Amino acid sequence: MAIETVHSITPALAVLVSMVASVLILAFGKYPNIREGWTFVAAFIKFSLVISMLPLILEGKVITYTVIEMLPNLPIAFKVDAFGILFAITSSFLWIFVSSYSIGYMRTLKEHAQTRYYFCFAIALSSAIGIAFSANLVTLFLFYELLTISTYPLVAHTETSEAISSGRKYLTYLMISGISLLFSILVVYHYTGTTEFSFSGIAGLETLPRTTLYILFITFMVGCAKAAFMPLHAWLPAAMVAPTPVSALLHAVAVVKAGVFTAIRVILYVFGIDLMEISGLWLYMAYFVSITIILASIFAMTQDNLKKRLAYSTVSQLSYVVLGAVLITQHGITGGMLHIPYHGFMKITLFMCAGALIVTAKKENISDMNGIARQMPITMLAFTVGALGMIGMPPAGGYITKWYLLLGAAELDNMILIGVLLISAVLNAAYFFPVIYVAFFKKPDKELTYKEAPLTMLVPLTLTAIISIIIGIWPDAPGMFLDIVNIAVANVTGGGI
Amino acid sequence: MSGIIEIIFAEFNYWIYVTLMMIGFYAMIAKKNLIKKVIGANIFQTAIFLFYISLAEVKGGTAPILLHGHDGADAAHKAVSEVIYVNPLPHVLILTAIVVAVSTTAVALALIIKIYEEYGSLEEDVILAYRRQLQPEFSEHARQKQEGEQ
Amino acid sequence: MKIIALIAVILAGGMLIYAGQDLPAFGDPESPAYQHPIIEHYITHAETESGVGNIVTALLANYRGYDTLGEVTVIFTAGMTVILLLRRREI
Amino acid sequence: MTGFDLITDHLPVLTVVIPLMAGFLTPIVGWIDRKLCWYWVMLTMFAVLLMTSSNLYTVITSGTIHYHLGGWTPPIGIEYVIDLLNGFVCLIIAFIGLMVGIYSIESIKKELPNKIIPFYSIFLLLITGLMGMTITGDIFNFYVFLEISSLTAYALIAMGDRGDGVVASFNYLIMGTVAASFILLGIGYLYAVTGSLNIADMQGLLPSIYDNKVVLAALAFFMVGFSIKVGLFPLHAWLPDAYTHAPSAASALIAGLMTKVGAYAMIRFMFSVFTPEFVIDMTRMAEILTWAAALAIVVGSVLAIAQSDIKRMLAYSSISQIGYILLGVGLANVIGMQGGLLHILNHSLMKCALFLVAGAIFYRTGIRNLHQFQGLGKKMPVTTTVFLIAALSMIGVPGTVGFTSKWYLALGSINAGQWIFVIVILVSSLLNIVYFWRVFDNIWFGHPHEVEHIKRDEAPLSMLIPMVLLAVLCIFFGLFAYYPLHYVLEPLSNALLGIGVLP
Repeated sequence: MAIETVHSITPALAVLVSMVASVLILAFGKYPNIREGWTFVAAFIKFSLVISMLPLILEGKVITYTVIEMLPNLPIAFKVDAFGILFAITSSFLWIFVSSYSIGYMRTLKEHAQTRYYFCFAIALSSAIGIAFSANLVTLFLFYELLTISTYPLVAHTETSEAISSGRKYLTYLMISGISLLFSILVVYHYTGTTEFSFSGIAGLETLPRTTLYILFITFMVGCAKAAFMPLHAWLPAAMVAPTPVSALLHAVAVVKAGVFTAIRVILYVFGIDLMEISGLWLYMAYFVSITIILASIFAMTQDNLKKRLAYSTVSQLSYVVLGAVLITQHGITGGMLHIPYHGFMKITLFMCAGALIVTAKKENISDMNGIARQMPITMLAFTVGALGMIGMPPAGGYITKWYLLLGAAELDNMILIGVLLISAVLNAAYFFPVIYVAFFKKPDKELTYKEAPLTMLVPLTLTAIISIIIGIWPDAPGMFLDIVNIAVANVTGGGI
Repeated sequence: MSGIIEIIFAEFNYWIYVTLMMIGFYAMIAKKNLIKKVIGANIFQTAIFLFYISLAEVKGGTAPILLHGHDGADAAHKAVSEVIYVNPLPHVLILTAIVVAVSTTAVALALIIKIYEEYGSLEEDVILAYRRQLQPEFSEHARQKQEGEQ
Repeated sequence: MKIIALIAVILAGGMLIYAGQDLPAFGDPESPAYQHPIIEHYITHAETESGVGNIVTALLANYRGYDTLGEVTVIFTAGMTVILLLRRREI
Repeated sequence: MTGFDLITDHLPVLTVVIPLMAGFLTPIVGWIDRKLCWYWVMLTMFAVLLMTSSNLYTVITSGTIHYHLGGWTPPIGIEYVIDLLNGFVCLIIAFIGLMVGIYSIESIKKELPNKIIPFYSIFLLLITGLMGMTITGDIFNFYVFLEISSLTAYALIAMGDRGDGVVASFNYLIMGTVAASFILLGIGYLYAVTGSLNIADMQGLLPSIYDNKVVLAALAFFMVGFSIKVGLFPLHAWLPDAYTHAPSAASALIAGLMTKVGAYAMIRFMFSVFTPEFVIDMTRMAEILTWAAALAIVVGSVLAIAQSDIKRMLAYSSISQIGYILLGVGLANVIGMQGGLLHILNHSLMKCALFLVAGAIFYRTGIRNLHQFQGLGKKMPVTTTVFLIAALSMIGVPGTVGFTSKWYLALGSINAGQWIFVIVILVSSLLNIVYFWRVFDNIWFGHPHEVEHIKRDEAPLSMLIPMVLLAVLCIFFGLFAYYPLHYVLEPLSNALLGIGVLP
């Protein structure tokens, strides 16, 4: 299937927008309104730039742009394909909500160093879009590292010793994984002479000895520690000390999504479906992430801190994405890819609700939240929508991705994987329903009066909850995520839509 | 092995500068006194100069000064063809190297004077101990002690 | 420190003795250094090209005059350093 | 135009002679007016930069330049040869020299208020020494310039911290004398068996006598001598003290250049005096070098973590970085060699920037202990940003210079089949993160204990300009490494390894 390529500077501009914005944010650090204005302007411009590329992608074309030839045969280049734009749309769209939410959150709590905060936020967004549009592993690595560095000040934002040590932990995990990723890239480059992604995997890797291939795969997956696979997940709950919008950024918009995005890029676009199947790597990886799915859900049940519970939930959900990719069936991959935006919308809703609880009710622990729904009904309704989505129940979108994943596993006739998916759904319910129950049905300790979070926070979380429902009800509307995913899947499987 | 024995008897000059070099090198590293280190450095360098100079020697050669006074070009050519001169190049090199060595020694000695002013001692151990600030007043103490010995 | 010094000295000395076996013999007119064509050139042309009978002078000031410039610089530097270190007045 | 032609014909020698003469004249200029010294140095360094750029351009476009001093044909007289290797290194020397020169005006005024004249005189002579070492095609002439650069370095270091500086300088002097003596001895050995002092001539004469023990001994003495000069790991003892206690500007100059020129000399002797076959196959010296370098990389990084004085930390980091250069050289394949040579440029830029930052912080606050850096990010935002960029470079984040050289070194190691070196490089990157991140944390996140509100108090403009320029170049050459690689390093590496010939 020949794929038409279009040369355009738009992807580079989309990456650059928030870089420019970050400079402006620094320059206007003394004027909060203008500073935050820039954030908004950049968020909208970025989103429109990303969206403007969508029609071409939907026509099945690919947009490329080579920035510079950094080293001979090693360019910094962008290539927008369906999978890339899927992630880019998710990130840039959610950035608008997070920006609005950040303003409410940061101003209500009168946080310090807000200029640094918005600056780093903008850089992190650039990096996320950069990762989405990377045409090769080296460009991806560049933005991957930039993302790590720019989010470190966000994680350590409060500058307490706890925050700093969590930041260190965050950095240690991600830097070690970055080194591992670099090593893998070096190996790929050494053996194939290129690092450019290809729909059928990078040619030349299949000639590698089996052991080398396995080691390479392992170092790659260690390199994707941002995806929080189980032995390498500890940074994610630790990073919960950050302000809540940052958690939302980490979990829904940029960081962990960049991790799973990279993992899928590696699995499908570097190794390729064929090689995954021939080498048997897909099955090992599927079992490996299954362990994460189950264990993380169990860990989540034991957390009383709402944000930590959500963090473990993320660990578990991310592995769904990778599981879908390694199922290497059409349905499985669809489910996995689709889970990136879907999980993004649902998880950001949940986090924004958690943040609203912190800001308005000053409550972080689930055991303190008796009857909180009477005080904050809208917030808790939104939370319920997100939680239902996570469990995989209509109306929110989660059930669609789970359905695809189940279809994929069923196609393979693998009872273990089907079992894992079902058990994890039960476990998800087991750690989300108590929150809903506590909030709605338990008697509050003292009388609560109606008091919602400020509008800048309430509006975005309501909107994301509504969108979560919309993508659940009309998943196959033209130009929606499912459309994009279908093209991406068609690209990698080589089949028609 | 026979090569080495041959050298021992035939190449006495070689042994002289090897020995000198080792003495100088040892003094530079092992001696604690800064002046002795500088002396060691000088011995080391002198040994190298001797090595260069002995390279220049040619059996039956004379100093590389043309033997004709001011008699004119014809005489010069005659002299050149008849007399064996030693190799002039190593002399030139070593003249330069000597100057370099002297300059280095001068700088080293100037540094030593400064160090003595600062720490009141030229013993490496004492300076080191002082720098680690085990005894802040050590410098003054050491100075008095040394003056007493003199 | 003494042990390190001894080891270093023995290593260096060993290297010197090892190399000594292949060095040209003392006063050997066949040595490569003496056989190199430049020596012939210096001896025959020094006076005509430099105007001095002393070949060492000719070399020092003419053929390798640039080394001598370097040598002068070394002296200047050393002098500067000594002044810098020992002079108490502002310089 | 004739006058101009006259100058262009003599550019190779002028690059050395102009700073030399300017150095001689500095006391006179200073005697007229002390303030003129700096302008004088600027003028000289700018001229040198122009000349070295022109030289490199000529080499790239029309091949190696041979300049016969005094008009004597090479084996008779001294020859200057500028090929890609030393044209490249000379340009680095001139550029870093200019940067440090600009920077020095304020820092010297504060640190050495009554030694301005000798400082600038010696500054120019150091540049002379380094240029001469680099440019010359005659090994004895090389020795003379080596001593000029060493003496000036001793002098610069002795100007530093009271007491400590002098002791550091003396230790350096002793080690430097050992190194120089070894090198002189090696030169004598080579002279004894070839009768020549000219590098090109010697390379022609040597291959027929490679089985001669004297040649091997000469190589060994050179390697030990240069290892001391560059501070390769077991012979590094002089380096941390010297870098730490020198005046800020001198630290930047010495750290940016001295070891790099030492590394250049090592490359020159290994591959231009001797031939690659001898160094790589017959004596396996290259392989020994790689292992020593790998050791230096790891040990230097580990020791850097233990330091609390920022300049000392940077000094240990230099020990590790010099390992990168020599690792690339010792790998002796084209890719590794390119990485090593590229790292000469890269490390000069990064390390010079870092030392300048350390100096600027010291200038404003008098603090060198990095545990007292809290709040500096607000006090000196530009300076600390430069530090961030340079430090990220050292870590090897892509888009900065550190990445490109590490990429090449790692690929070179893989090509040589030495996976262990890949791991060494990656582990050292991690260690770099560890010791630089401590500084970042203090600068941006630490709370100063005494004052709550930190006033913005940036270093003077004359200090900021060179720092920012170096930081920009760190990124520029990180993104556009293609240019040095394509025009200089690729043909150069091929030529050094005997695969191609220099144009």
